[in-house]
Amino acid sequence: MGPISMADLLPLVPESFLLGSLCILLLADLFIRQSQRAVTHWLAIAMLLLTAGLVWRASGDSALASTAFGGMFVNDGVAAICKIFILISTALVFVYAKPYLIPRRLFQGEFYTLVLFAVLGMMFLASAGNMLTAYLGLELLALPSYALVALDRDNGRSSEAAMKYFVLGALASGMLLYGISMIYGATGSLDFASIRGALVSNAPHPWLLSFGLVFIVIGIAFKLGAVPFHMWVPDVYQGSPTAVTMFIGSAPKIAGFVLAYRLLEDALAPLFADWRGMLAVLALLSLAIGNLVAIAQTNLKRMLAYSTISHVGFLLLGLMAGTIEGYAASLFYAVTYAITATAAFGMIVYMSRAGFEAEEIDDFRGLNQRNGWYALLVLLVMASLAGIPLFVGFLAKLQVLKAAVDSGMLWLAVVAGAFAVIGAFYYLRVIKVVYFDDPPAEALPAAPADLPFNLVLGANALALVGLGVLGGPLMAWCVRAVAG
Amino acid sequence: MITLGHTIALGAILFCISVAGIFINRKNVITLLMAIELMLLSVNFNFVAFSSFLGDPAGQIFVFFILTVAAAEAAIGLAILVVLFRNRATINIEQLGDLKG
Amino acid sequence: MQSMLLTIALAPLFGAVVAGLFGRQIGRVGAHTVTIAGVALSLVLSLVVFKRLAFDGAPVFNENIYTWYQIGSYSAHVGFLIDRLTAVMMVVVTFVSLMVHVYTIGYMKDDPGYQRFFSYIALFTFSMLMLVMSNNFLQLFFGWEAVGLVSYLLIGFWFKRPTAIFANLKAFLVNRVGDFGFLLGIAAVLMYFGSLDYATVFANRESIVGKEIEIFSGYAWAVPTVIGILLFIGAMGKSAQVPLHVWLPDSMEGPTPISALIHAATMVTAGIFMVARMSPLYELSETALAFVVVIGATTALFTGLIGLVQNDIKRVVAYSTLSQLGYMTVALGASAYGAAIFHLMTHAFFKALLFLGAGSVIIAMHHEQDMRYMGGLRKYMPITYWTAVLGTLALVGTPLFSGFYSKDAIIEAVHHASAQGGAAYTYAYWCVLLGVFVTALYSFRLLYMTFHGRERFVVADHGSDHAPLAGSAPAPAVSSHGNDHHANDKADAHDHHHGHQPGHLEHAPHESPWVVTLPLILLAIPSVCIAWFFVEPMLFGGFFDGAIVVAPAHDVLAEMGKDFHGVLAFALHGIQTPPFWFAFAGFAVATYVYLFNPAMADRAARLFAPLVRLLERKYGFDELYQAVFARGSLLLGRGLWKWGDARLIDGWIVNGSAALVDRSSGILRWMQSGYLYHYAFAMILGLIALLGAFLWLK
Amino acid sequence: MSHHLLSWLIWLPVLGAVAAVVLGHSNAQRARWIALATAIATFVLSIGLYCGYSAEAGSLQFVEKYLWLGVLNVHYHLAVDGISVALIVLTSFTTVLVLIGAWSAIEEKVHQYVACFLLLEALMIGVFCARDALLFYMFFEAMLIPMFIIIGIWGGPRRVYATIKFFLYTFFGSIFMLIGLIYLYLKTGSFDLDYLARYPLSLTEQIWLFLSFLLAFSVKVPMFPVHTWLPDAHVEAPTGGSVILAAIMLKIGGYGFLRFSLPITPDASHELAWLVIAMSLIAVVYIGFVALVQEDMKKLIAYSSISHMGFVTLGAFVAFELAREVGAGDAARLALQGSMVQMISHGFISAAMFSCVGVVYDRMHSRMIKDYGGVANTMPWFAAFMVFFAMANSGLPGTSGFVGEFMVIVASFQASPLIAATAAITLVVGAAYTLWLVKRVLFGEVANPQVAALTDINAREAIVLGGFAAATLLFGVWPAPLTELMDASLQQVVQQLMHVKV
Repeated sequence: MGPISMADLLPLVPESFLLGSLCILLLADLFIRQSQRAVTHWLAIAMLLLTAGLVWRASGDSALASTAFGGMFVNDGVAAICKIFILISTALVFVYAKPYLIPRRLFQGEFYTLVLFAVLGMMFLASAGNMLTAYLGLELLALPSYALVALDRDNGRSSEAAMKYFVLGALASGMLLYGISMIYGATGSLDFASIRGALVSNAPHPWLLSFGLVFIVIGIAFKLGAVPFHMWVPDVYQGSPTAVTMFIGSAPKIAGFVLAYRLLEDALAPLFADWRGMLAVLALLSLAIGNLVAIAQTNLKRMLAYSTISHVGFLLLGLMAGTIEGYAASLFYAVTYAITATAAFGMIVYMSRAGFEAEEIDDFRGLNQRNGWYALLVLLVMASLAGIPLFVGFLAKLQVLKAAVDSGMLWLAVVAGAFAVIGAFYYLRVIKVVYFDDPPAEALPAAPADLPFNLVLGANALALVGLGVLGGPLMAWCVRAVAG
Repeated sequence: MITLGHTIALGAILFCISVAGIFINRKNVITLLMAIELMLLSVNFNFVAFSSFLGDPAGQIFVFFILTVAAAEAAIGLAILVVLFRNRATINIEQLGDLKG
Repeated sequence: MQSMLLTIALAPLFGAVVAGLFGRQIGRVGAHTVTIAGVALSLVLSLVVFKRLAFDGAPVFNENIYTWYQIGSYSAHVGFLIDRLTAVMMVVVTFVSLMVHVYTIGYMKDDPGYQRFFSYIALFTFSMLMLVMSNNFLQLFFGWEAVGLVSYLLIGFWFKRPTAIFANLKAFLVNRVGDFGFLLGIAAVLMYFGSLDYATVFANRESIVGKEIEIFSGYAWAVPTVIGILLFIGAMGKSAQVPLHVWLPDSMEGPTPISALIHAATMVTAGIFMVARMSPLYELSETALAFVVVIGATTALFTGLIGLVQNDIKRVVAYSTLSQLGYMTVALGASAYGAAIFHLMTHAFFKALLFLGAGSVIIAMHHEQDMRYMGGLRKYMPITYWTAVLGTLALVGTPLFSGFYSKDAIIEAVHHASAQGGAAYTYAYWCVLLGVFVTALYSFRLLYMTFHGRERFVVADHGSDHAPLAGSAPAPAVSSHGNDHHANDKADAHDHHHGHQPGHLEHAPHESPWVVTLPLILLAIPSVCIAWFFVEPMLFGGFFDGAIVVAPAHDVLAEMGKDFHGVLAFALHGIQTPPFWFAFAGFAVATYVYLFNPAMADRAARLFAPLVRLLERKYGFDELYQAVFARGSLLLGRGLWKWGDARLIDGWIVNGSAALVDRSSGILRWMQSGYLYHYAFAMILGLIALLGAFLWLK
Repeated sequence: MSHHLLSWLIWLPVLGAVAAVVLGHSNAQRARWIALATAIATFVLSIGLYCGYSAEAGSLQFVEKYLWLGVLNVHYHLAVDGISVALIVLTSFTTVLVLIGAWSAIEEKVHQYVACFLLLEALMIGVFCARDALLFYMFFEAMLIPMFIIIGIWGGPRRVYATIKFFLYTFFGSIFMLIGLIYLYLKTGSFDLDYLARYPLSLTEQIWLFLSFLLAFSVKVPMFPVHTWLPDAHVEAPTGGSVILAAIMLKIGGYGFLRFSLPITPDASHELAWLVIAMSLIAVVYIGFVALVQEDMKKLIAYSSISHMGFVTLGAFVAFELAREVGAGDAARLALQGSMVQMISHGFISAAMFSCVGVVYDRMHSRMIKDYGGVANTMPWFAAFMVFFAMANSGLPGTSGFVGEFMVIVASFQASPLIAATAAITLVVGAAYTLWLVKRVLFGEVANPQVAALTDINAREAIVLGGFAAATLLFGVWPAPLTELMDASLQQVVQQLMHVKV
């Protein structure tokens, strides 16, 4: 590992730009009066989009070195896609968060800086070539998230959720580290490529490897929120303010996928036979508990939490296949799920008013009578989540099921299909509440006339249909990325 | 002579103690934070042990990063603890059961 | 020739459509003129066709108008096959239909649904002509069901009356049971001949002689027998043979003209015509013919007996029709197809006459149909009386009358057939013989109770010239007690003019207007003399050679033809034969009982009480069908619905699985306890489980 | 334009729907006119398709094939043959009449109502001309949402239960078909129907695939054990919804059999033909008796349409016995022709019956038979239409109801007389429940003051009922144009049927 040369820094241009502008934002925010807080808002969004542009340009030219810092920072197709969609979904989160934060006096600079730090962590996680980068990226994502959950200082439930999230998160990262140490001990290296090399040549210390693998899979499972490591998801989703839930529910899912991809594919591919069984169990449990418990929910955020768990079940199906199509399917699933999740939580933000948290499913009663457009958007989001054709959710589920069937897990695909039907029920119930029930008697205070919010949310929901019909290019891009 | 087996065993024991500390303790959150710290320390011990036996410095460098992250983690943990206490006036885990179902 | 045939068929249809859809615009007169014109045109053209075919020896016309569908080798067309058999039927149908059309002007004079009624009877004529003139099974089936539809519409014409709409549903369903067999017969024909056209089917009829078909595995049946019986089931439904006869008496709920047209002359004979048309197929199977003759004989005798106990004038004639249809079926069974068609023709005339006569009586008695409140109408209604007498004589089979020639021919034919052996034919012969006695008995009973004897009704307005009979309440002088209650209360309900006491009339009965009596006269003429011209060619002269095929072994008519020396000789010879004595005996008994000694009827009724009760309940067919089929299917339907659909599929499987999902989600939800240590415990449990599974697998 | 006719047929209604929602948001009348104009335009296009399609060839025409999802080798592949053309014309014809029928019946959220119907029409036409298995599946599934909304918003009192049951029933069935399609794709590498039809498959594979297709399409037809969603959906749907559901959505199940089960898994279909025939016969008889005892008019007609749809599946699978065992290729063709004609005719007749119920429901707001009686006295023209459609429903020759049943019964007689006899029971049972309904509703004295106050059908209703009556009569008296249109295509289906793949 020679001294740092320019070649090492070039692949890091997007990350370094984000870090630089983040620091500027941090400082600038100190001097802005509360009334012009919108400046921070728009600055943050601009930074995200610029970084995305940089990543897009970098992924374009092939002259760029594929690794930096001696293999610790990998800059391949998967990283590029993950980073771009992480940035886009976070930008969406920012746009949707504004009307929610202002009435609750949470519209502070801290929200933006913490989220941006988390995004930075995710970008490093996406380009991890070494256990160290992966761990640092993971913790840089985790720590700001704990803080964000507790953002609403005087809300008792938020702090309880933050505490639970912190303790369980720390426990999981501890286990992950323990796993990493085991693998390090067995293979003698922290670098994914050399770990993979060591495992291929002579499979040393089978006991150590198996222990290490189990712990690593647990760490990944926690990050994704797969059963039985899912217990934090519903409480954190419900406890934290909706703007934060929106963030936690979308981008980190992509991070979870890329963590799994890097660790299981890049590093521990030779142990495929072992971790595949584990992922199958996790997938099955997630599908079952995610779909079943969601039916019993009355709180919409909690329902979406369990729906996330069920979607993680599907995502694991793709990972479990171990083929290029499988990974591409999971990548496509994670990316499109992030966009759908932001739109879903955007709906909750739209319905919430000052002092009125539209958390209960029942709060959406009779939306069609009051505002046909938003009722349609709810329909589009729920249909895409349920996986009904002509929506992007269907394409994602289709590819993941194909990967599962392709890898011989036909029975699991059938079970997943059955659970998808059970799942469709609670999405239908939301559509039913919105379309068939009568609106509550007392009129709701007028929604804030936030033009960008309405525009972007509408575009986001329509994108679900657009991608559903014209999803070809994105699917191809995912396959190219994984294969490349 | 301390072989690799001993160190792994010690690391495992420390890890088990900290895990037990987390789910046996029903009383107060601070012991939870301490248990978490202990877990990270057990991992550090493991890393140092492997690094020395393998003769490869990478493990020990990793330990430094773990220590810094552990510090940051502790800070945030305590901050959340303070906020929790301010809002709920208790740090007894048995009373932190509002979000359920 | 084709355009003429098209006009014959379509003229009534055009009349029906115009009267039906534009009834209000063209008014009552417009409606009946357009329909009568249509039917009259058809009659004239039919006569022209008949003349060409019967006398000028024109060739048989068999052409397709248009293709219905063409699928591979299977094709179906709409087309006409006109030979002498069709010509006869066309003339009979159009003539009787015209008579009924003219008669209806009088009968339905003050009925609100006037135009609708004319449209229906014209539609009926079209359907019957399509049935008769068709050259393939499909169009036959189309005509078959179309007449069923129109009979449904006409029986239920006064749809306000609950009994009428019950009767028309019953009629349609029983016809449909018949059509069930008929359709399967057609399917069998298509299976074995590959085509539905008569020409192709009859041309290679030999191909199915030896073949067997195994409907129920293990029981191989001869194909001709299966086809014969299946097609005959259709005929049984349409021509009301015994098991499927229950609908005809109830169809009297409809207005009298349609009873005459549909339920006496034309529709019910469709079955007879069909079997005659299918003679080439029937000749291939003795068992089918035996089956036909047994069914026919049973119908002839036993339905005739029921006629004895009926007090509603229309029901008596209805049961008489059933009995005569039995005769025609017996003729078919005995392979005397010519005799059957001949009897069909003569019967059409005198039965229509009797029905319209009864209608005329009903008009005079202000829609009173119960004979016990009639009597002595002879002096009030001379024309109706004398035409009724001619009709009765023809029906009974008095020599020189048309009925005699056709009925005797049938009895002779069966006699010859039974001579060649076969228990069925001997059974048929005896049924048919006894039937003659019964026919004579109920015919003259009807005549005397209606036109002779004491006037059992009181004229309400006192100013009339002839005072009512000496104060005696119109106790029904002649009636067997416990008569058909069904008929009794129906009579009251039926009287939709003004609810008045049975037997009390506003004003004395008087002869019906000319529109009613003219058809009676026009029908009386052929009833008497039609036979003289047609007995020789039709029975023995090979009139139907092109249409009807008879196996030499079965050709009883040929044998009878040997000792046939002219119409008069046949009549004289007839007097010495047993049928005439039976008829005379019937006439004598009826005259003695119902004219000279009315009390005898009551004593006889008491003497044969059980038999009378059996006859009144019409052998229990109605109750049986109502209990088994109507209530049975309702019970079955409710059972299947409540248990099959609601309880099993919906209750357990569909909602059951939904409940299961709800219960399991409730349980799993409880696991999310909200306590941190439970969550941590779950994670550690997961860790241990994965480690354990992993090690156990290794 | 003619090159992209099929795409126009699919996407024109979608444009109409968007226009109706956007422009008709505030003004209901404008929404209705936009929708009607689009529906009529689509109908004219479909007539253009009918004229442009040369029936003798029976080949796939108006082909449009573009690569859609490269990764999965899915093509936007549209083409029509005789069968599809007939069903497309039926779809557009019925949609026009439905929109006219719902002119004054629906008051609130009219723009969404008409938009849902146009979307439904687009998706159904999409199903009928999709030649790519996945494209078919997508249209097949996407149809559920508009119907879900229609039944849910404008339905009757128990509409929520009915519509969720309808959605989940169909969704459950089709998920397994999706897995079947995925398996096929992995084995053959393409979703193209013709390619899949030619691709050899082992018998066990075929049987599993056949069962997955059977589950998906038997729910849609609906066939005997999985039919319990239909009565609820029909009873609770608004009139227009019931008409479309009965007229077209049930045909997609039958169409699916002809496009998937018969060509792709011929040997498994032959192997399990007895099962489907048994289910169809049960549907004809069992459901017939159940229909007899219904007290709710719409439920009775719903059960009657299940019973009539039994003939569709019977005809399709008896063709196997005929073609392969009895070796009567033409009889198999007749059976298939019978099942197709029954589909089209049932579309007209059951749609008409539901419109009739809709007419009286709009006036009396009750579907219970006991609330009616003697309607003929106050609504003579309506009574005439109702009797005509009742006769057509009980399969009276001269109406299209008879043609399909006749062909299937006559053809299945050659396979086995017992099958034909059981199927022919429908003549009696069908007539029984339909005419008993007519007797209790139309005939007899005027039952209650509300019936006395009834006004006869107005011009709009007359157009709807008249349209259906004309179609029923035309195909009853002269079915040749319909059979010729589909004959060559069905000949190819028979060849696919005979092709032994194992």
